[in-house]
Amino acid sequence: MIPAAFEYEAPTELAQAIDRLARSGGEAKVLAGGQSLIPLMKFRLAQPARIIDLNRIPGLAYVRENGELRIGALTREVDLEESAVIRDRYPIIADTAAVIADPIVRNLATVGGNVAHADPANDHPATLLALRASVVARGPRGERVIAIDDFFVDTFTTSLAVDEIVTEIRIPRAAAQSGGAYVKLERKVGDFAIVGVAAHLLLDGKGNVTTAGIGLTNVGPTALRARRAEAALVGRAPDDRAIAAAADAAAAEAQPVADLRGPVEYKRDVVRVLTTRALRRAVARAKGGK
Amino acid sequence: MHVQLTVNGASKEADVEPRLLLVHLIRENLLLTGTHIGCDTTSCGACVVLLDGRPVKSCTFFAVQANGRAVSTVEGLEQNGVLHAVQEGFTKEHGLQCGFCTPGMMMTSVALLERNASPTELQIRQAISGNLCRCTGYVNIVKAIQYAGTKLREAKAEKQPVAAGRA
Amino acid sequence: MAVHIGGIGQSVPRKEDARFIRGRGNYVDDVKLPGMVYLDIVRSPYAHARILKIDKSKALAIPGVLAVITGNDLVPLKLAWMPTLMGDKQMVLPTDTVMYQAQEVAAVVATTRYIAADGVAAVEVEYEPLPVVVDPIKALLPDAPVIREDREQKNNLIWHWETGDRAGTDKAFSSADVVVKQDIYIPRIVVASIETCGMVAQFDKVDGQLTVWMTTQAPHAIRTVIALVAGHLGLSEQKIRVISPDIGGGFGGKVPVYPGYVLAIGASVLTGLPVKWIEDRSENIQADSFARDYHITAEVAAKKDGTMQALRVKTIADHGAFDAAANPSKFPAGLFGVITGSYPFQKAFVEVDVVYTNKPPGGIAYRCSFRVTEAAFAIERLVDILALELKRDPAELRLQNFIPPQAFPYMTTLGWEYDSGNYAGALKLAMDKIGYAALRKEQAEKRSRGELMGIGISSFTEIVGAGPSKHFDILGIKMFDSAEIRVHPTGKAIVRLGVKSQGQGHETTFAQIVAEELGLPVGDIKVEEGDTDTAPYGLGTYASRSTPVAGAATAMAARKIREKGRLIAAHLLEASPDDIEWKDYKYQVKGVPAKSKTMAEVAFAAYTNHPQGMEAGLEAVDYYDPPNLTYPFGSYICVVDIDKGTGVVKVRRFFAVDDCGTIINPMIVEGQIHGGLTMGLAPALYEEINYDENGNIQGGTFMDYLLPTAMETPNWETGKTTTPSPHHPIGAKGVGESATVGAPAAIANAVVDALAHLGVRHIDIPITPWKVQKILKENGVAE
Amino acid sequence: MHFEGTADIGAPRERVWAFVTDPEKVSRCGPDVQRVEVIDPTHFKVVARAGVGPIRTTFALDVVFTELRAPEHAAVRARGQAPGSAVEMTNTLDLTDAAPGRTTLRWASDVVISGMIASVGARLMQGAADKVTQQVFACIKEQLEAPAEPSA
Repeated sequence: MIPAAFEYEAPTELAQAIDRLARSGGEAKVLAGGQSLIPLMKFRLAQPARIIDLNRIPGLAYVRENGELRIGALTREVDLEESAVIRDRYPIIADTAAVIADPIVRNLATVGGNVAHADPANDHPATLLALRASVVARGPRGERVIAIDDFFVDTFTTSLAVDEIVTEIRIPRAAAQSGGAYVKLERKVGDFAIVGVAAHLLLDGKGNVTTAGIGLTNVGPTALRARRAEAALVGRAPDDRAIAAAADAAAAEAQPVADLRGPVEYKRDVVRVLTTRALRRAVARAKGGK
Repeated sequence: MHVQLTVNGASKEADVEPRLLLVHLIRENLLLTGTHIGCDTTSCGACVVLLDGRPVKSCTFFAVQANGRAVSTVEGLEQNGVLHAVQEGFTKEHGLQCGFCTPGMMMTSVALLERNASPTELQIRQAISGNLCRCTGYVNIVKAIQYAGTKLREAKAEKQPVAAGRA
Repeated sequence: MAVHIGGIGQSVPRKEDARFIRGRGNYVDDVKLPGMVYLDIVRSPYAHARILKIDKSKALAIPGVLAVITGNDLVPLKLAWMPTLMGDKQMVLPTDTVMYQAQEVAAVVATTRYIAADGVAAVEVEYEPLPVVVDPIKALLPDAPVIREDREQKNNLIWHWETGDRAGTDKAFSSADVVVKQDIYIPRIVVASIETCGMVAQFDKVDGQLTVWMTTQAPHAIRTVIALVAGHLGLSEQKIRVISPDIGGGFGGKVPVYPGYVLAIGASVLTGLPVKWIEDRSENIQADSFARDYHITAEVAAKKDGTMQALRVKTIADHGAFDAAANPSKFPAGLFGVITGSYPFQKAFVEVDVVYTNKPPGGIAYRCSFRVTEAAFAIERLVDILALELKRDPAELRLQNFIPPQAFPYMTTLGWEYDSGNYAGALKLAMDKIGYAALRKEQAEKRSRGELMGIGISSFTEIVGAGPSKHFDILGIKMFDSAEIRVHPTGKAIVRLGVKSQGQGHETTFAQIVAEELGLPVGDIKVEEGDTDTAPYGLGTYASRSTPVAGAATAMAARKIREKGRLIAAHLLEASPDDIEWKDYKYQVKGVPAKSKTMAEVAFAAYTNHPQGMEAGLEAVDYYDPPNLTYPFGSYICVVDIDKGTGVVKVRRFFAVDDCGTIINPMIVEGQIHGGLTMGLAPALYEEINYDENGNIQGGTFMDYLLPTAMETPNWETGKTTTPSPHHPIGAKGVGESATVGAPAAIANAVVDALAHLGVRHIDIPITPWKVQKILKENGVAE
Repeated sequence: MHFEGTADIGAPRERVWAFVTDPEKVSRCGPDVQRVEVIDPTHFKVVARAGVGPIRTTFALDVVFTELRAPEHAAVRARGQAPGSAVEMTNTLDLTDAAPGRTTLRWASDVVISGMIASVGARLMQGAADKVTQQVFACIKEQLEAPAEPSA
């Protein structure tokens, strides 16, 4: 499988990349990790006229926690998996990074690419929905911060303008008594999710849920936020009953379609099961467990 | 486009189309045919090489992206006629049959052991889960990596007293 | 001594590893010739369509595109069709109709791989879609569209085959105490060796010599096929050289002749340039020969006490659009007749209806002898279903029924003479090693807590080593195999064989046979295969036939040398040949061990000091015609745990006891078993090729065709018993495929066992999480 | 894949009919149309790019009106190829008067995609085809409701 020909540029400054993108009339694609884009190009299902390679732009790969957690868009998945801050304070993100594709792919795949590609089967979107993250984008008109709820528009479609580039992911600082987990079911290692569920909880002093975030992978045209499931938890103790109610709600909110990863009813049920498991782990983590 | 890169320690240059995949640069331009191609979908890992020390699938990377960077392939593992511990492990433990997945599998193993000299069986299995083998059932590949890990640890242990003495 | 020379029974390190671990293997895609051009293939998006027009102009306008070849271009060369091994014919390129998705429609030849791919994208084809039939059962209905309009017979039935005693079997069933019956579908899968198929073809217009480097398991047969198919173009057999270099896994997928090969040769003949064609993975999965695709209905009749009496099997086999399986002429359904398995059925009747559909052709093996996995899976599933029906432990029921060791050689009711076996020995060893009784106890405890754990057994009998020439041929060529040994003056040797390794380690194991027979160190013996200009004629490596047939030829050739050597030794030792014996790997004067000669000394004499009247030299050729097939066997026990929330099946343990007769290299045999088990796991839980109603392949890449990774694959545990084959010169039976044959039933049986208390009798493979979870939901036991 | 829908269009039935049966006009509502070649009033060829996000492929379509019953019913068959793939669409259009000056357009579309796109992009096909179909009919409505065309 051989990609169609294209023009290639590797700008060394972000402004330059944005400028090139803006001048390309929608016929250019930015290249980050390339682990989704290049296979599409090899099948000639994507034939961009121009590739703008972001990998020569310094300063786009980092994990920093100052006030909030900031992850540079070019941060590789492997670096998320291995980051001490992520592992200790945001284990839900480590959970997520560790199940994306396979370990070799994760050496190149980037968090920004995973989000901007907006594949409903990608894993970060659900987690970022659960965490109430925001996406920082830069374009010719400057920088804008897009709430994650406003970011995913449709399959492969985001609210980014054609001349905007994702530069950073921002995640609210991990509060005390908060915890989250991402649980994915796949047909085999390296596969896209049959279903993935991200759950994040903030508990109050009494152990009741004050904020709940639940994101679902690959059961809709985009990653979905299971709002009714979240609502089923808020103000309540995250006990078996509340978790079961939330899991049922998430299953009802999911919009799976039948495909090689199973029939609709199965997927819906797996949403329920994985929501239960993710919430249990989130509760344990919020209460100080691993 | 003109690219310059270091391959197995030696500087190489080539004029390439932007769409040329790194694996084709390695195989067809540089004639290092130990790196193989087994799929179209970044699934099999037969094409794994090290890019600045990290294993990547060279079928999912453009040659132009490698400009100025260091690539290591299976041909660079043996140094001065001495096999790398991973190469030795694969043959001692019968970790290969048809040999087609072997170079990619070994490059992944080399990178694993450089980061973690004492991986558990689970860590080994996770590390090679992006490399498919159709012949061996992986059991002996796991043993081969364990063999190499032991050998590398022993070599390091032998070296360290000397280094300490110098210090 | 055997240790010292590396003879039979030693885990000699593999000679071939030296190049593979250095990246110095030489696979077809590594062959690069001066002036070489590249071929790529335009394939049909439709499963059935009439071709209205093929427009080459845009492709030909691309600089670097040298030619676009269509079916009409092949007509004058009489190459548009080629014969199959099954008496059918197959399109190389269509002239008017495509019959399955991904079928070859045109070939583009260009100066680079990249330009060839651009050319493929630029060829414009107009199609008129035709009705599609993907279900072989529907294809047999009277109103089904006829797929092969080129045939005189205007329906989709290819042939019907049956074996056994229909009336006697029916009678046994009508009077049986117990009958169990099960529909079993064994889905279409592909071997997907990590190296895809490919060829470099080099035709020299001046001397008419064609040299091809080709991913083939059977180079000699291919040479003959080329000569037969393209002889009219002046390609005569002495001018055809087929080189099968290092092969990156075969498993049966590199036996057939694919259109791509013919096109590469044709393109080289047309352009006079060397042409390389290498398949993409998606082409490999979507268009190469498939395996299985058997719709089986099987029934067992038994007495109340569990004695199995009769077996009745009806099968509908989907062979795709052309009958291009690779079975011996007399056995169109392969060796499916081994379906009576390890049990002494008194009566059996088996019939197979083979059907055309709008799917790729095939019906080859998937690391198994001809249709044996289908047989082993069906019978081993049926035994478990019978055990459920009779509320018997499946191990106990097997032990009650096995053909006893003293009954061998045993003639089955379907006419196969099993050479040797000790089935109870293997099963008891497996039960002992895995702790069967303790596992059953654990299962009962877990079940009482609502946890789902299953234990599955498979006690299979394999049938390999095709085959005796009175019964076995392919295209009329008898299924012998060959070895040629030359011992050089300094006591080193070269062995050349008609088979071809694809990872099995022939360079090592065949050297070990010679080492054992001639007393030469294994390191002094070079093994060469895969070049038709130098190797003796043979049928190739598939169906686990290398050791049973070529291994025997090697031993026999070595024995011819040893016999000549005896005369030379007698001459050197000034003794009568009758007084010379071969002992401790050398020639000795009987009763006088001090008077001896090594093979190296004899070899030197063969060129320097041989007896008057004797021909100089020390070499021999043997074409071995096996007196019978060999019947390896084994018993496997699998333990699974089931996740009640997701339906995911996890193979926790798997113990495999194999008996392949005499073992040449235990390390290699164990490796073969590990690999075979993994290719048994794959279809049991993961791999499947489906088609939608329009004939679109579902899962045509490695993203959806799910080869197990190291994470899904358990840490296989192995054991062995050794029951040599009485008719094989060294008692070896072959092992490459046993595990693939035996494993799927053990895994399926384990999953069914975990759910048996819910009334489950059978689940078709692959046992996906959603199939399991549906059962859990229906029975109210899901999480 | 089957899709259907109803559009309430603020234009009289004759005008809607004229629009949806005019190859030039209706084909301009296809996704990213690059070329239209009218062969005769009921037969035309369109080259269009369809897809979602980065997945976009160029289809060369052969379009034929197989039924025309003015001004109430039309059936259109579009058949074409993209590299490695093929698409076959059968659409029916039924027009009824909704209110004076308004027309109800009921449409149904059966889409069969074969080849590479179906085998590699199966999990995305339904969504993409649905979206493209919706866009086509949204465009028809928009065009007809737009302020009078220069030619009108």
